[in-house]
Amino acid sequence: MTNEERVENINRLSGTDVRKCMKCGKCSGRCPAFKDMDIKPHQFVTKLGKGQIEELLESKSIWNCLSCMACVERCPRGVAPAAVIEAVRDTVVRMQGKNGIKAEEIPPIVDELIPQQLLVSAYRKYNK
Amino acid sequence: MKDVELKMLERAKALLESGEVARVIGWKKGDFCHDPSPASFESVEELDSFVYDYFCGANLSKYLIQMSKKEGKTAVFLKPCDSYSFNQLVKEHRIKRENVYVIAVECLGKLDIEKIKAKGVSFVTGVEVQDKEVKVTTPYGEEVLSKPDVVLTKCATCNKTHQVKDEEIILHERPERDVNRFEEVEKLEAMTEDERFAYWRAQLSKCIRCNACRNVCPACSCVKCVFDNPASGIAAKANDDKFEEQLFHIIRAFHVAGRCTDCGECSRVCPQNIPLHLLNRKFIKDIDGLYGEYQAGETDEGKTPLTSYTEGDAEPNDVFKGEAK
Amino acid sequence: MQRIGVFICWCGSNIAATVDVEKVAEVIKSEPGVVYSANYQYMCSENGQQLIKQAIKEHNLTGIVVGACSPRMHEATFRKAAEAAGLNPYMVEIANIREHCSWIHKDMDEATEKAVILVRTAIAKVKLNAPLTAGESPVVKRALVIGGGIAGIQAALDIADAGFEVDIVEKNATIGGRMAQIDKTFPTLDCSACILTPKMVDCAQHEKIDILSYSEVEDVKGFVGNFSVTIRRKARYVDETKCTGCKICMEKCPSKKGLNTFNMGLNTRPAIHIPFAQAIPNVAVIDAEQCIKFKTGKCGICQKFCGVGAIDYEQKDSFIERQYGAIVVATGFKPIELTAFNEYGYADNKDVITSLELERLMNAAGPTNGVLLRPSDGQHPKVITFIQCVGSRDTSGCGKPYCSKICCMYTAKHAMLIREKYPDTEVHVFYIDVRTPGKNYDEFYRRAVEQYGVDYIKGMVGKVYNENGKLMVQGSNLIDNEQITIESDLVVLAAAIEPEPSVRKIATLLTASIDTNNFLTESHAKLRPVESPTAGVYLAGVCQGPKDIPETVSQASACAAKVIGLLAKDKLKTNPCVATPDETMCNGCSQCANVCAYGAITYVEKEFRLGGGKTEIRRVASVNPAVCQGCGACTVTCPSGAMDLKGFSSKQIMSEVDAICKK
Amino acid sequence: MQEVTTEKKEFTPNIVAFCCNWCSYAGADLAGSSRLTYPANVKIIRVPCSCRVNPTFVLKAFQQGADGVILCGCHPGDCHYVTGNYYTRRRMALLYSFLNYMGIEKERTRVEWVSAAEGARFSAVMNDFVAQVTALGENKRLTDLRVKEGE
Repeated sequence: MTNEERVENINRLSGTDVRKCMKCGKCSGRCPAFKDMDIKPHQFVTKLGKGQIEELLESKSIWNCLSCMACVERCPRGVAPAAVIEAVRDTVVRMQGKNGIKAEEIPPIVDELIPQQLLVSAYRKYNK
Repeated sequence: MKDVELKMLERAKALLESGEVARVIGWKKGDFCHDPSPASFESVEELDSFVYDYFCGANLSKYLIQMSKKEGKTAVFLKPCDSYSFNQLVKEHRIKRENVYVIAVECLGKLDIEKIKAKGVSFVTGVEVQDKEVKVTTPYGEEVLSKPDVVLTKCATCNKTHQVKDEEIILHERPERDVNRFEEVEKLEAMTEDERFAYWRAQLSKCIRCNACRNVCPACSCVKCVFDNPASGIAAKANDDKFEEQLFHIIRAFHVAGRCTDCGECSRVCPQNIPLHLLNRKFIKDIDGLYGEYQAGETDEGKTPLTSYTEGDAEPNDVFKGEAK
Repeated sequence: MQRIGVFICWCGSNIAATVDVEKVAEVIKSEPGVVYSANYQYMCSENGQQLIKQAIKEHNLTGIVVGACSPRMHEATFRKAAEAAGLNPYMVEIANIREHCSWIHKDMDEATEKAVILVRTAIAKVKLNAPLTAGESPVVKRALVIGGGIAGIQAALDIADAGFEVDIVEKNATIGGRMAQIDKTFPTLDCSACILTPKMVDCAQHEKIDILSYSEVEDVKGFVGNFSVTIRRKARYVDETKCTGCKICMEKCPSKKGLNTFNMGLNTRPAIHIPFAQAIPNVAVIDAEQCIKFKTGKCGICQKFCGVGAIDYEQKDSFIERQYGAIVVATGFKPIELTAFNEYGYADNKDVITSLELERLMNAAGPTNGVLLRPSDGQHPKVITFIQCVGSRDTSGCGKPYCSKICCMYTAKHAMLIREKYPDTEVHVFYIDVRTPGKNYDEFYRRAVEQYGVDYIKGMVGKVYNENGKLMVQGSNLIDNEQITIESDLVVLAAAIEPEPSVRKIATLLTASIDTNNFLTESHAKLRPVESPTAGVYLAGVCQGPKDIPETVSQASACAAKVIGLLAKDKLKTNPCVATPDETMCNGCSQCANVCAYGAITYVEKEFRLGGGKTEIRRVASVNPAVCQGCGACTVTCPSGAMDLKGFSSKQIMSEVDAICKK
Repeated sequence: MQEVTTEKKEFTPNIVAFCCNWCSYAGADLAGSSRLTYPANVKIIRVPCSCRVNPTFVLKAFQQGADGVILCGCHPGDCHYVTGNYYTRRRMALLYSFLNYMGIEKERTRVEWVSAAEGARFSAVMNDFVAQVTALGENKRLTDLRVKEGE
């Protein structure tokens, strides 16, 4: 996969349009894991926009993001930084030839209010 | 029915003799027992040819547009279904109500000679109706037919009641009926688009543009019809093109939407037996469903569904939603 | 024989870049009836119009088609040009080959082909056009201003100064609006009340202005030059003609716990009250929901003490109907509700306030007499944090997608005033962008930073929470790429503004168009910014879009100029495109009158010849052309097709359909 | 070049759009001045109000070979003529339902409310409608109802 293809793939996986970002920083203003992140949530959005994904793929942040969705909840423009982080994380996992999730491991009864993405990313992270 | 006819004749005579009315609109005998036609009687003598029997299906209300303009009062015999057309015409200021004397007469459903003939019974010389049986006399003997099989299509689903009467002549009680007049419309709605198209294409291709449906319709009473008016852009030229019948019937049905009382005369007079009432009934059914039950001609005042609205009316794009398909 | 001329405009490159204008003009030459076809760079220019006029004269044209921009733009221009050349102005049709063609299509062949069809369509129509003459309708020399804020006040004063009668309808008990609540104004920092209240007094004293306070527009009928408006005068339970504004009732009223809405609910007021000291009219009003007399039937203390007998518990809403030639809408704004923004803790913390609340807290006539004390404990706040863009520029659905425009400037003003008055206070401002386009605006903002040392932080707040009585403001600092938490005593939210909700009803009554954010739409974004598309209706202030005081005042004066221009005329030309019945075909069925929103259709008995010396009398429709607005509802309702619309006749529209569908 | 010719032969529907002068026509103007594209086969006829559109105009368009007819007006409640579009709404709801009852594909007809401020919506609506009619193919039913020879 070329770099461009990867950028496109991350954009597609995240389902978010990074051009909608107005660079207000509210995502990073709220992020509870901010201190443990080498690349901050708002930077994920701007760097993806610029196609600078190498740094993102190597960042520690993808493993430190709690997928708490606070940034998604707060964003005034409907951009989803957590979805970008998850997309990068997924890309890394797949590059390692793995795909952390096993469907049967998802508990049969989950709270409907928990975002699907949280469950999925949790599996991705803890099966690393 | 004979007793009703006698009473009607008696009243017609009295009204003409006293000079209370200048004319009486009713039916007169035809060449056969099954072809009476609407007529105006201006003297007691003329009443010799008066008739009221099971073949008097014609709706007399439309004649009043012209008759009510004449000098003197006009008496008219109206069957239940005719009274709705009458009201609708009064509402549209087409009939001068004060010039008309309405006598409501009973109707237990009229017979369709075409349907009798279709049963293989020809040369009918007389009929007698007893409940659900029709005894038909012919030179070859008597035949007994089931009444529901041979009534006019418009009578098969009729449960109308008299809406206008200055007096009434009713001797027999009408049995209560529970009918769904939209059954056939529903059948068509349940078809696919392709099936419906095929159905109507087959039906309307029979149309010969004789204009009988238009001419008999009490709602189609314009001083000048759009189809006769070159300025309308849709004036009909003879054998114009292949689209014509369809255009004609769509526009005609739309023009009477909200005003059609479902009197069924269009289908009764169609020489090609096109079920034209099913076009009008689709509008009636949609109006009932979308804007609440409405019966044109129930009163002689107020707005029609197409000249009124509510702020929360259904959206045109949504009328297809919820349709099972 | 028809002699049609066709004129294709390049509109510089606006049309010519995507439509081969020369080809269009060439192809059209061979259309039946076309005797002249030309193309030119700018048809609307002096030279272009000259070209049209010349061609009309030289070629004896009976009708012309101009292929150019939208008819909403220049139809009037070309009609005038035609008229000047002796052609009836209604023998002109426009083919919209710019907005509906060149601007939306990229492929030249495709756009050119479409342009040809659009021009052909216009030719098909113009061939069926008939010369029309505009009628006249009188102008009522009186204007209505809806809303008594600074926009309404300014418009009313300007119109009245020109010598025309003006009524101001204000839904509150006093005029003054939002500006009356504001402490100081940017960028000059003069006292808001000092510049507003004299204008309020001018209104009250002006012999041409009638202030109808505590009133609402109930119904509007009619049209430009002759609106008939029903106004509800709400019961204030105080006789306006008797009350002297002595305030003894306020002193004696036992029910003093009503929220003082003028002070944004930061303190209380009696049930009977005058909203603020400089209120116009200076007349009390009773809040019936709060009043003991209305709740229990007992009390009546205010009535006992009123020296002039002004209290009238029996007063009912009354209605008056007045005629106006023009209407100015100046309904203003309100800050949005903050219920969707839990993260800022507005609902849970008394010390998280909106900017408008801060205005009252800093105002000498406010609940704290101008001393900045925080609402929770009356202490002087030492650390104040401002958060901008609260609900503005928000496309997530919680707030408003637009920029509220005034917040950057008033936040700078607040920060500056606080630092000026209380130099020991630390002031932080979280911002996304600082927007200061305006004369002396950026200088003003920079003063806040450079002279007053306000700490501007590029970033946004993610959460405000209470920890041991302190407001913890957690946000990002994007310049330093860090997350910070500021321990604050007071948090001020620059809440987005939205049009006053009552504008919706008014827009409906006036049939004025309104956008998805409830701002009224102007007729043209650049060239007709104060006119509503509905003739005779003008827009002033925030009801049209966010704006500050100087802009509002300019727009109000612009409105006034438009209104004066209208009222100065004795007669208006009416639209000649009205409905007319063909009496020979009319059934007199009344269906058309049932759908006419203007009551323009009546019926008359007419005699018609039947031939053979006979006649008959028929009931036929008759349209009053001065009242008919030309919508065409009647034409479709008419079963016989007797009713038709001039300028948009059935035949014309059908021929357009034909031209478009012709393969 | 070969490819281009085949592309040209692809079905492009002819769409007639009736737009009221005050809202939808202005909305179309705004779509234009915002350079929001929609296919060139949409052609607009200006009417004062959506309530001026007679069902016969719609039928005429189909008769003359239009593949789709769309009617645009002010949003209900915002009609420049106060009540015009309320009548339009009823008329067209009944007409379109009726045409469908006759077997005419319901996708060929549409009513949309587009305000003067909704240029983007105008463009989106037109793109969507064109796609819908393109998927449907040529209008054959309203131009020919009779059983034709050879069938």
